Amino acid sequence: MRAYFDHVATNPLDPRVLEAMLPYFKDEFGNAQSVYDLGLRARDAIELARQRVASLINCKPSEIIFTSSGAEANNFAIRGIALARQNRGKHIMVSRVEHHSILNSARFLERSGFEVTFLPVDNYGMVDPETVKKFITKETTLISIIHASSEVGTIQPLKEIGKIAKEHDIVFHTDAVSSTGNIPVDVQELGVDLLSLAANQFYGPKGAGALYVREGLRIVPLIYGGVQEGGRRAGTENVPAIVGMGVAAELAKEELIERMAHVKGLRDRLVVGLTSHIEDIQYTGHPQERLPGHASFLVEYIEGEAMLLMLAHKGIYAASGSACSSKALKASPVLLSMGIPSHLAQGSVVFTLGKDNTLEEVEYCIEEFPKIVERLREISPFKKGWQQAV
Amino acid sequence: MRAYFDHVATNPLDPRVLEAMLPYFKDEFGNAQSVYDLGLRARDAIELARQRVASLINCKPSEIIFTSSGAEANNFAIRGIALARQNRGKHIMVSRVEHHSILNSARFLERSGFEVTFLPVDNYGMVDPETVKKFITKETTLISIIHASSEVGTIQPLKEIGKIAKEHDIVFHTDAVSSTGNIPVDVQELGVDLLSLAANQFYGPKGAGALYVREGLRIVPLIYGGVQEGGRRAGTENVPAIVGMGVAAELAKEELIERMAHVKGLRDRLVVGLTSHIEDIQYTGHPQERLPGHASFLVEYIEGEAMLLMLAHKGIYAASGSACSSKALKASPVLLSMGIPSHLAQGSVVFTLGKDNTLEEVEYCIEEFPKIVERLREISPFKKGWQQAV
Amino acid sequence: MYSQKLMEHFLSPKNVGEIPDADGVGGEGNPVCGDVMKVYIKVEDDKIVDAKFQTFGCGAAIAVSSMITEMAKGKTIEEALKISKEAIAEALDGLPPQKMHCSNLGADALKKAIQDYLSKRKTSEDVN
Amino acid sequence: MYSQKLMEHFLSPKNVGEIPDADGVGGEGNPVCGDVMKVYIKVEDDKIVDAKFQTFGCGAAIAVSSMITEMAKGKTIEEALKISKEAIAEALDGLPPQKMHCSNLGADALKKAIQDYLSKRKTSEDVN
Ligand SMILES: Cc1ncc(COP(=O)(O)O)c(C=O)c1O
Ligand SMILES: Cc1ncc(COP(=O)(O)O)c(C=O)c1O
Repeated sequence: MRAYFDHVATNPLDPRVLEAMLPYFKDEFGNAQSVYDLGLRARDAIELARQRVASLINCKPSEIIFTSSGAEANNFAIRGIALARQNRGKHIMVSRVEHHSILNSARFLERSGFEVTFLPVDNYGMVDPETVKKFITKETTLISIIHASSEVGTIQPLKEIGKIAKEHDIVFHTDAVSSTGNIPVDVQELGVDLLSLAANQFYGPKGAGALYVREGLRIVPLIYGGVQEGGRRAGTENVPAIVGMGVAAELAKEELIERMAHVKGLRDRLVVGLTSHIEDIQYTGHPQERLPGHASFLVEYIEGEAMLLMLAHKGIYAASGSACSSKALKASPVLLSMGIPSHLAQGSVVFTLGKDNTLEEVEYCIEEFPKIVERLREISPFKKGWQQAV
Repeated sequence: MRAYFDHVATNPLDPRVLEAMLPYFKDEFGNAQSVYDLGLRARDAIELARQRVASLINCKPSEIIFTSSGAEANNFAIRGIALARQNRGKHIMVSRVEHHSILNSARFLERSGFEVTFLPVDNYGMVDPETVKKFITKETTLISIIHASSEVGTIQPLKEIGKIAKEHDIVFHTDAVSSTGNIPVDVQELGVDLLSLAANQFYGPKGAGALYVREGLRIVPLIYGGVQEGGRRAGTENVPAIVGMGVAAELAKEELIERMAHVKGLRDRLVVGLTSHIEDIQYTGHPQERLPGHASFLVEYIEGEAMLLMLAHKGIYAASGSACSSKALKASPVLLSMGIPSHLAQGSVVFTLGKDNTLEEVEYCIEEFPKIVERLREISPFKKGWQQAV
Repeated sequence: MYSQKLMEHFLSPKNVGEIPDADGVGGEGNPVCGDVMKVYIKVEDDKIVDAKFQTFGCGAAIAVSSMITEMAKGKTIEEALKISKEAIAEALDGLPPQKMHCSNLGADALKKAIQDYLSKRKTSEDVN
Repeated sequence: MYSQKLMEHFLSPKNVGEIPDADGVGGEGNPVCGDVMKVYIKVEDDKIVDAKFQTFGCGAAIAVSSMITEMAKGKTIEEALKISKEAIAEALDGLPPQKMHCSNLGADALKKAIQDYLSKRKTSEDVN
C-alpha cells in the first residue's frame, strides 16, 4: 500500500488541473505580451487565473501578483515593503516560527541596516498579540506572521495582530503558503495587507505562487524587467503554471468545506490511533487551532530521518523536523523556539493528510508506524529512557 | 497558412520535451528535498537536467543554478555580484542594448548607491571593447553585456570584452537568453563568469531559466530561504520545468548545427525576398555577426503595431520595437541607442525563425508582407516621404 | 485587447485618403511619438458631406481615424465639434486604457480640420 | 541518496543490541546533535570475536553501526583500530557528503570500545 502523508512538502497535481494546463504547453504557447491573437489568448488565460486566485482569498484581481513560488512571494513581500517604507523607519518584526524564506529575508535586511525583531512564541508555537504590541517602535514599518505553521500546524491569531498593526500604521504580511486552499483564507477578514500563497499546496502546479498586495500599497519589485504583472514582477509569464494555479484555486474554493472535513476526520483518527499505540509520544502544536489535515509528533528515543526511511519502506510518506532529515543538519528552529529540547526535536515526525487519502491508508499507518517505532527503539541506546546516555 | 516568426518572444514547446515532463506532473510529484524515494527520484531528475544544461554551455553541473526565468537570472546576476563585491567597489557597467531586466536591475543599484555606466553602441548595436576599457575605474566590479540582441540580432564581441574584464579582475556576466540553444555558447570560450539563459528560448518550457556562476565566485542570493540550489536560490523546485529544460538543452546541443543551418537559410531568403520587394526598408543590426534566424527591419512611413496586426490577420506572427507595440509606449531603447531616429524606430518589425519553420512559410510571408506594407502606406500621410509631415 | 469592431475598422478602414479640394484639413500627432493623423473635410451648408483621413500609427489609431471620419460625415459643424474621445472609444466598443490617447488624437485632428475650415471661411468672407 | 547496500544495513542491521559482559564499551555522539552510537566488543586472544551496537540516529548512522560491527568482528585489536571512516563509507558503497560525520562517529565509537578494553586489560594486568 502507498500512503502519501506529506502534503505539506508538496501536493500531487490534480488531474483536472493538468488537463487545463495542457493546451498551453501545446498550441497556445504564445508570449502573453505579444499583440497578436496567440499572445492575447495567453493574456486572457492569465487574467482568468488571476480572477480565480483573487476569488479564493477574497481580493481584487489587480491585487494579485504572480510569482514562481511561495519563497519568492515571501522574499518579495518582506524586502519589497521594507525598502518601499524605509524612509518611515527601518524596524520590522517576524515571528520565530516563520519559514526559512521569511527568516532569511529578514536576516538579509538585518545585514543591510534594518533592525529585526524575531518574536517569541509559546509552547504551541503561537505568537501572543500582546507580545507583538510590546515590541512595536516608532520605526516599525512591517510585521510578518505565518498563517499556519507547516511544522506543527498551529494557526496564528492573525486578526488580533492585524488590528494592532493597523492601529500603528504598520503594514501586515502573512505567509499563508501552507494554509491557502486548505482552510478559509480571506484577506479582508484576516486584515492583512499582503499574503503569500503557492499553488502546489492546493493541488496546483509547482512553479506557481502569488503575492496579494493591497491596492494602493507601494512595493519595490524583487525581479525587475519588463511590464509583466504591472511592472512589479518581470519575466515571461509561465502561462501553463498560472492557468493551473487558477483552476486549482477554483477547485479549492468549491471543495474547501468537503476537503477540510475529510482530512480532519482522517487526521483525528490517526492521532488517536498513534498516541494510543505508542508510548512516550507527544502531539506538537496547538491541539485545536491547527490545520485540519496536520498531525505532528515527537517520538522519544529515536530519530526522525530513520523513521521517515522506514515509513517510506512501507510506502508511507511523511516529514520530520529532525537535524538529520534536513540538508542544513540543524534541528527545526520552529521546534526549538517552542521550547522543545534538541534531543526531543530529533524525534519529530509530521503526517499531513490530503483530499485523496483514505481511511484504509490511515489504518495501515496506525498498524505499521508503531512497529517501526518499536524496531528503532530496539536499536536505540535510549530505549529505556533518556538517562541511558553515553 | 500560419507562420510563427516570433521565436524571440517565445518558442513552442518541443513535444519531446513535454513528453519528458509529463511523468513529473503525475506520479513523480515528490518534493525534491524529501528524503524518501519519491523525493530522491525528483532530485535525481533535477541533477540529470543540471548535467544537460551544463553540457550545453560547457560548464560543471555544480555551476548551474536553476531560476524561474531569464529575467530572474539577470536580476540575480547583476544584483548578486554587485552586492557580493561591494567592498571592493561600487561601479558596474552594462551596455545600452541590454534587456530591461538588466537595465532596470542596474537602475535599482544606482538608486541604492552604486554607480552605473551605460555603455554606448555603434550603429549595429555593437559594443566596442575599447569603449569598455575606457570606462573602467578602480571601483569597477562587474561588467554585463548581452550576448545577442533579441531586437536586432547583433552578437557582441564577448571574448574581447571578457579578456579586458579578466585583466582588470572584473567579474563578467552575459545575458545569453536569446542566444543559448540557438548558437554555440561555451562559457570557457566566451570567458564569462556568469551567464543567464532561459529554456523557452530553445523549445523548453516557460518558467525555467538558469544562471551559470563560475566555481568559487560568491554571489548574494536573490531569493532567500531553504537549501535548494545549494542555498543560493530558494523555493520548491519546479521539477517538471527543470526536467523539460534539461531535455530541451540536450536536444539543442544535438541538433544545433542542423537548426542553425536551417534557420539561416530561411532567414537569408526572407531578407532577400523582403528587401527586394519593398522600397525604403532597412535591415537593422549587424549584417553578419547576428543570430542566424534573426531578421529585423525598419519599414519607413508606417508603424510597427499596425504591421504586426495585419501580419497576424494573415497568420504571420512577428515582433516590433515600436512604441505602440510595447506596453510601456516607448520606442525600443535598443533602437534609439543605435542612433535610429524615433520616427524610423516606429517602423520596426522583427521576424525570428525557428527549427520548425518551412520555406513555404517564408515564401508566403514574402508574398503577403509587401502587400501589407503597401496597404499601410496607402493610409499613411507619409507615403511619399517623411517631408509630408503635418 | 482590441474589440472586434475596432479590428474591422482597422483591417478595412473607411474613408482612407486625401480630399484634394478639401474645405478643411487638420493634422495632429508626431511620428516621434508614434501616431500622426490627418483629417480632410468637405463642407456644404455647414454640414460635413465628406471626410477622409491619412494616418501613421497603430491599429487603434487607424481604427479611430476610420471611425471619426464616419461619425463626422453628415453632421453639422457644430455637432461634429462635440464628438468626444469617449464617444469614439465607445463607438469602437472600447479602447484599451493605454490606447485612449489615440482617440484623443482623432478628436483633435477633426477639430483642427473644422477650425481650418472655419478660419478659411472667415478669410473668404472677409475677402468678399 | 543512499546506496542499496546502505539501505540494506539500515533496514536489516546486523549486530543490534548490548553485550552484557562486554570486554569493551565505547560511546560517541550526543542526542542534541542527532546521533549517538554505542559499540560493545568481546575480545579473545586480542581478536574481536563479537561486536554489537546501539544507535540513536539517522539511516546512515544505523547502517554505519551495522557495518562497523561487521567489519570489526574477526579482526585483531590492531587491525580494528585501523578501520578508517573512508573504509566504512566505501564498504557501504558510499555516503552522501553531509552524512560522512556518521562514519566518523562509528569509527570513533569502535576506537573507544577498544580503548576501554585495553584500559580494562591494563588494569586487570596491573592487578594480577
Ligand atoms: C536577451 C533577453 N534577456 C532576457 C530576457 C528575459 O527572459 P525571460 O522572459 O525568460 O524572463 C529575454 C526575453 O526574451 C531576452 O530576450
Ligand atoms: C509556510 C511556508 N512558507 C513558505 C514556503 C515556501 O514555498 P515554496 O516552496 O513554494 O517556495 C513553504 C513551503 O512549503 C511553506 O510551507
